[in-house]
Amino acid sequence: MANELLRIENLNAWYGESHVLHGVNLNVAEGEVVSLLGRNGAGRTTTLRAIVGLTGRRTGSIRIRGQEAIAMAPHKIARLGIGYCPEERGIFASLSAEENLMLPPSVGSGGMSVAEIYGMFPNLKERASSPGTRLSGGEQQMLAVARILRTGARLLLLDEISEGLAPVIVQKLAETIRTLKAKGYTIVLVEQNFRFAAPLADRFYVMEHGKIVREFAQRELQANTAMLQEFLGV
Amino acid sequence: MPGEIILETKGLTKEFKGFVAVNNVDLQVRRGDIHALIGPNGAGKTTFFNLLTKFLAPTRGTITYLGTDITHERPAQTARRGIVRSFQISAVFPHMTVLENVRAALQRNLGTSFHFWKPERSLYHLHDRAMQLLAEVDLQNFVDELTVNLPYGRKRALELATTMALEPDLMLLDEPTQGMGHEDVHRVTQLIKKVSAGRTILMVEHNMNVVSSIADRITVLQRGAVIADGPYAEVSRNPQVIEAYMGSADTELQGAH
Amino acid sequence: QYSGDVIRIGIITDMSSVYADIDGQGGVEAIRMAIADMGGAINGKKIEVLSADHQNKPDVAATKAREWFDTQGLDMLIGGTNSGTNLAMAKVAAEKKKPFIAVGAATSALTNDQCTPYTLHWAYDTTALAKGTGAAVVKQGGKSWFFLTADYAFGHQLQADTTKVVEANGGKVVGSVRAPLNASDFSSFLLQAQGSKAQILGLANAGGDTINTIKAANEFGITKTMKLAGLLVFINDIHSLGLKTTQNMYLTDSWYWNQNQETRAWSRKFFDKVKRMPSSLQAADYSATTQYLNAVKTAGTDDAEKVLDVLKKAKFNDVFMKNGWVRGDGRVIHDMYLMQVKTPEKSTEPWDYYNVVQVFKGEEAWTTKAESKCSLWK
Amino acid sequence: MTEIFGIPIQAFLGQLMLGLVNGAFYAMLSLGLAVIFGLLDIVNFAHGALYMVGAFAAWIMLEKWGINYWIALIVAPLIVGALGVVIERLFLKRLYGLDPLYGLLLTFGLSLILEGIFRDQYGVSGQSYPVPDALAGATNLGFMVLPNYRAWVVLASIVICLGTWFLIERTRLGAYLRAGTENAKLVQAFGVNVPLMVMLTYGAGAALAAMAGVLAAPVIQVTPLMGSNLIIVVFAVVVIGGMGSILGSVVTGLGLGVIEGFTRVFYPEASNVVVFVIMAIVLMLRPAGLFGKEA
Amino acid sequence: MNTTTQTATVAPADTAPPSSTPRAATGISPLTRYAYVALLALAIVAPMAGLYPVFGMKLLCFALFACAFNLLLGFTGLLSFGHAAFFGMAAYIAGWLVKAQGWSPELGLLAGIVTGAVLGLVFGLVAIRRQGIYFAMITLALAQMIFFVCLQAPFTGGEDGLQGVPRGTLFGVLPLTSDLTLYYVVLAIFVACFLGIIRVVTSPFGQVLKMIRENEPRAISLGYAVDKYKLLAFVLSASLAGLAGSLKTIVMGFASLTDVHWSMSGEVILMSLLGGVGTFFGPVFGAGIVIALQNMLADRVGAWVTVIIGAIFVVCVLAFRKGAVGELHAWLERRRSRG
Ligand SMILES: Nc1ncnc2c1ncn2[C@@H]1O[C@H](COP(=O)(O)OP(=O)(O)OP(=O)(O)O)[C@@H](O)[C@H]1O
Ligand SMILES: Nc1ncnc2c1ncn2[C@@H]1O[C@H](COP(=O)(O)OP(=O)(O)OP(=O)(O)O)[C@@H](O)[C@H]1O
Ligand SMILES: [Mg+2]
Ligand SMILES: [Mg+2]
Repeated sequence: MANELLRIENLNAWYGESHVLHGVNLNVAEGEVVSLLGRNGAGRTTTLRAIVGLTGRRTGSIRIRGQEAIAMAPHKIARLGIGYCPEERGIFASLSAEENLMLPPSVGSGGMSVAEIYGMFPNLKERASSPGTRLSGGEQQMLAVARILRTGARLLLLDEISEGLAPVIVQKLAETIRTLKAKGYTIVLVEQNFRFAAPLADRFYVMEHGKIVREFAQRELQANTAMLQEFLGV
Repeated sequence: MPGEIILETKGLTKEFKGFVAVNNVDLQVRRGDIHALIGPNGAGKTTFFNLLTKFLAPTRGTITYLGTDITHERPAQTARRGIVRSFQISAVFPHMTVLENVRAALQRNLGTSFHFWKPERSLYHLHDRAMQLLAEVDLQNFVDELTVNLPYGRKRALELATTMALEPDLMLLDEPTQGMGHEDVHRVTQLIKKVSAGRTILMVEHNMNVVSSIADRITVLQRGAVIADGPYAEVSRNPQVIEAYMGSADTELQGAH
Repeated sequence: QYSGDVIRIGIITDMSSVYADIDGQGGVEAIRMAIADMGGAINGKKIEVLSADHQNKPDVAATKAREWFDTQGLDMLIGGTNSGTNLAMAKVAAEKKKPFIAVGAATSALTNDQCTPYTLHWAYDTTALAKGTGAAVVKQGGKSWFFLTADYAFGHQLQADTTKVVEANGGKVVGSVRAPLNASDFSSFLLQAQGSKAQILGLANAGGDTINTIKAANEFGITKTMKLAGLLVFINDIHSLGLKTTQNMYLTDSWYWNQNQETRAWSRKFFDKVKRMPSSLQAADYSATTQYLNAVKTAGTDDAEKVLDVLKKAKFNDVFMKNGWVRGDGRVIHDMYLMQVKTPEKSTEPWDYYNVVQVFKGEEAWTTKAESKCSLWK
Repeated sequence: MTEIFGIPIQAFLGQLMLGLVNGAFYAMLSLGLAVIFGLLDIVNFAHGALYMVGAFAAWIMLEKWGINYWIALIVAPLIVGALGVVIERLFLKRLYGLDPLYGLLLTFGLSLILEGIFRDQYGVSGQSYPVPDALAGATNLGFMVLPNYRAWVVLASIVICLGTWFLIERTRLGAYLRAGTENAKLVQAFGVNVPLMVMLTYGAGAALAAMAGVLAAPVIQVTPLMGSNLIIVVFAVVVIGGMGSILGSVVTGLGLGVIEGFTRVFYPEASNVVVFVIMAIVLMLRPAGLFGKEA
Repeated sequence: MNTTTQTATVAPADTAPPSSTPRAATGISPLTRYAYVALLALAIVAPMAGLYPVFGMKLLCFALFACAFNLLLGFTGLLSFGHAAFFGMAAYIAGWLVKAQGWSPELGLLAGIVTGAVLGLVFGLVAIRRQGIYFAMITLALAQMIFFVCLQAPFTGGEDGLQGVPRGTLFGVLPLTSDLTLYYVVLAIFVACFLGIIRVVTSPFGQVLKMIRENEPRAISLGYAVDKYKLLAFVLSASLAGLAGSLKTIVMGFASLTDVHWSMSGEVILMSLLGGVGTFFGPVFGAGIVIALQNMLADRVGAWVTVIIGAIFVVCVLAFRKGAVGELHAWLERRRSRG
């Protein structure tokens, strides 16, 4: 196996009093695309948020390129080369679309150029000077993804990025992920839209009640349909 | 009577600082239909909804509901006419129980909502109806649960029950299955089908499985303007729609999800 | 003979807010000095003092007063600064039939339409201030006046009283402007005053407003063309403004520490304790306590009616006043003084601020019987 | 003589000038409030107290150590800024994510504490701060004699306001600030050191208030109550302006200063309430304020 | 007035664990009801047992004021920083009518209520369209305007205050000169208002207020004209504040600028916060503490009184946001859910 980029061991996380993650274990190798599957509320979003330090209390171990990040402040974690695209998109109303795009500081070299991004999402170019939250739902989703492609982060945590997008854009996103993978990016994909994630991911984890309950590789996909039926109703 | 035009817009237009988000839209919704509104991102679907529910004022054009011009009414007025909208994000009263959430909607038609001297007891007779509505969406076991504690899909179901409590003639649903797991998508789709009996539904939805399985009629918006309108089978073969919305890969409006 | 076997004096004043400097803790200290000078006891009965901060809230003052009378066996109450609190306390004292000595209140209502048989008004009031400054300044040559008036009852009253006196003495009021309370910037009003070309700028305001007006008047060079006459200015105000800004200003007060040997001696004792020279009110606190205790001694009891009887017949001679006496309406009659603020060069030591320009003898300073609405004095 | 609205043009221009001076203070204070509100979502009730502390700091420096005005103009804001940093670390930090009303209440409490301490130490009749020699005297502008110091106040405040505006609206740091206002956590997850930024912003807001305090010291008496008298008017300014934009608070501040100035001439009795009356009218017509974004 | 909604007994396995947020109380539990009866009994015998009646009355007036304020903050979610205006203006109007116009005390109180209501309506119309801190700042500014009006208007007596208001004879039969008689009258008014507030909160109208507090856009989309509901809540709260103010005038015999000053608005916030915002009894408790504290501090600490009040504010906000009664509720809740 290639270099291990992310290793999570026995991760527990809380929102206030409520205990959401109960000992998550997972690892991601450099250049891999990994998808987290699960029902609503299984804890996939929380796992991503815990990695970047956005939950309340968390315990266990999160190693990024071998470096322990469990006690780090979020901004330090990001600077290890992580790009996070949140489920709720997190577009800023007081910034224009373009300012939103330019907001995250670079955390690594080799990020996409603005021209490339606009090539990929022409809507954004057209609405560049519009206030961020005046964009349509889908446009905001594009912006949220585009924003972290610019920063040069090599580990991307993408939460429900195909949500609310027209089929034509969803296709385009899938292509983008393939391109990124080809360029050697590492991606953790959280998707409700199984048909979107299925062909893209090298490996899958299935979550239930804040724990990883299954793990399998792309080639085992066929063999696991029954199980997925049970867990996800797919 | 079914088939009658319940809602009609004529030349409806919304401009934002020179940017035309909704462009001269003529739309007719027939009583009893499930009418889907689709279109690429930024086509103006949400904006159009906002115009119908008065969260935005149109730049031009008129909205007629059952023959009455409602273009310049206030949001609450429109709601009282029976045009009720569910939100793209889940909208519930988190620290009220499931029952209280539905009762909140039932209470409105009682006309005692300004009666600050009446005891809460005067609302208890609404509980039967509330239970009935909750049963319709399979929430009868959660009646006394605080709403925050419900899982996402159930919250959407509750929202639907609450919306139905308002006895809407016309329900506006903005991406009702967004963010749901497959199970929930299926359940909510069936739910919509179920509650559509005797009502009219206008919905925005990107999930073509949902649209294809329940929509009677589809309108496609692009750049604020209507590019196609008609029954599913017809619209799904329209090359302009395929080009604008579907992308070239599939030749039919296949499920995006 | 003595209720509760002690003689209990209370003072309720502002200890934490706008008027804390001119009375406050210093006032309490002055009362303690008076008790100490009495030997701490009369006929073997201990003298005690209670003090409270009314925070300029009449309801706090009234509740406290009531509680002291009802539960602490208070024999006499001294009211510190702030007219509102004093009027409220006067009502309580009258209801409880105990002597109340208003020291720091400016309102002449205490001995006018709201007089009671139990209220004595000790140091000064608005009428005296108006009469003093108004008459004297005209006599000094300040014939034409412009008023800068605080826009509430106190200011209006002060302006009206002063106007009467100015006109009666042959002066003339050429204009006035009403400035709202706490209007931190007065330059605009001063510009209007300057436009009037009057000789005297009468300041019918108090506290922070007066101070800020004087400051701005200096800055805009108005003091070059007009003389200021402060109608209610205390030595602490002058102290904080400094002589450079206040020089040559006229003001009226009931007392000044640097008047003679006796006042100086007492004031230095006070200074040792408080690190500030006494204001006229603090001296009046001392005086009121002393005279009350003298009366208790004479009467041989702390019974309110008997002590008041003695007080109302007595002549007061102490560091604060000479030959003072209580008039039928409760007004304590004594001399008042018109002062002019020294120039910095003339001042020889810290707190050496005034020249006494004129003395108003006894009755001439106060309300006349004709003007009075007090039913007790008819 | 030419007249405008029945008053001589000289007097008119004179009053306009004075209005601008007061407006300059409103502008500087509402600016600091807007910056703090923007990033921390806290209505800083302690702003008036910090302004007062700034003025006192200058006075104490002069009185105790003979430090002159120009140095105080730099040092006092630094000291108060540091105090702001301490306040943020000790108290405000614990309120993030809660209802913004708690921030209002906490800073209200803080302002009572600060005011009380200064009352106890320095009494209430206040202290006098002399006009610095370089700015002493007055210039005859023809229509009025304008004290040089007041002209300086207007100039200084305009420079400060424009500088702040530029920093926030036109720089990258400003973009972080604005984004942090909406979702600090997310901005931090992008790699920006938000806690530091928030702390420094409160410090900077406090420093702005203190600078206004130093500028005010020679004009009005330095008293513990000088801030609380002003802060409510500044709140009204902020409501009228709408906190929508930095520039909005500056323009509103100056404008209201002028309007208030003219009220003092035409109808002085109302000059204390005119700002509130304007506020009521503006809110009836535009609930979000003049520059506020419609919610 | 029992509540319908007991804590969930059926929590199906697939739901999340109950959240830590306590339920907003919609009604009165039996335990609480016994506590209220006991407290009332205590209040009835207190003057016999040495409570100083004037202090007791003052406390009740402020408790009523705090309850009125809390009706708005605790049960509608609107922080008014201008309640002193209703309290103070009503105190003046009632005082003036009773003193100068010779009105009877009950008419004076009625006038106080009307004053509060009218002012509340005016404030409400201006402020209600803004939320949160804007609302707070607007009410503060409007109240400041009322302060200046009271300062300058001739009938208020400016800085001297409106003094010497007679207590009069209630309904022409019951002379109020005795402290003890008046105490029981005040107590009766207070109890009536307290029960009234509970009724308002649990009424159909109260339910709508709760919806607004929970999720305002949702309430709008259900067809409630929320501004009107908020306005009514504001007017109710202002009327009660007016009643408290005029009652205070009758009790103390005067009205003064303190009553309309913004620090009074701050005080009433402190009372609610200290006792527990959104609880019925909290404001009463908080008023008791603040009034007692003011009374005690008055003799002892001088300038430090503001510092102490400020420190209490800070500590409350940092450590006891739920207030004393709120913390008690939370503690009971925790015990119940554990037991
Ligand atoms: N901010 C929060 N506070 C408290 N509980 C939360 C919070 N966010 C999520 N939860 C709870 O944590 C659990 C896991 O949520 P999470 O968002 O990680 O699920 P998910 O697998 O991403 O599902 P979804 O498809 O809904 O996004 C859920 O039970 C949810 O109710
Ligand atoms: N308030 C506004 N100000 C400026 N532009 C706006 C505003 N609201 C919407 N727009 C623009 O109008 C267009 C239509 O937006 P709308 O939200 O209606 O799209 P939509 O069809 O709902 O898209 P999606 O499927 O992505 O949700 C978009 O380009 C958006 O940027
Ligand atoms: Mg998720
Ligand atoms: Mg949309």
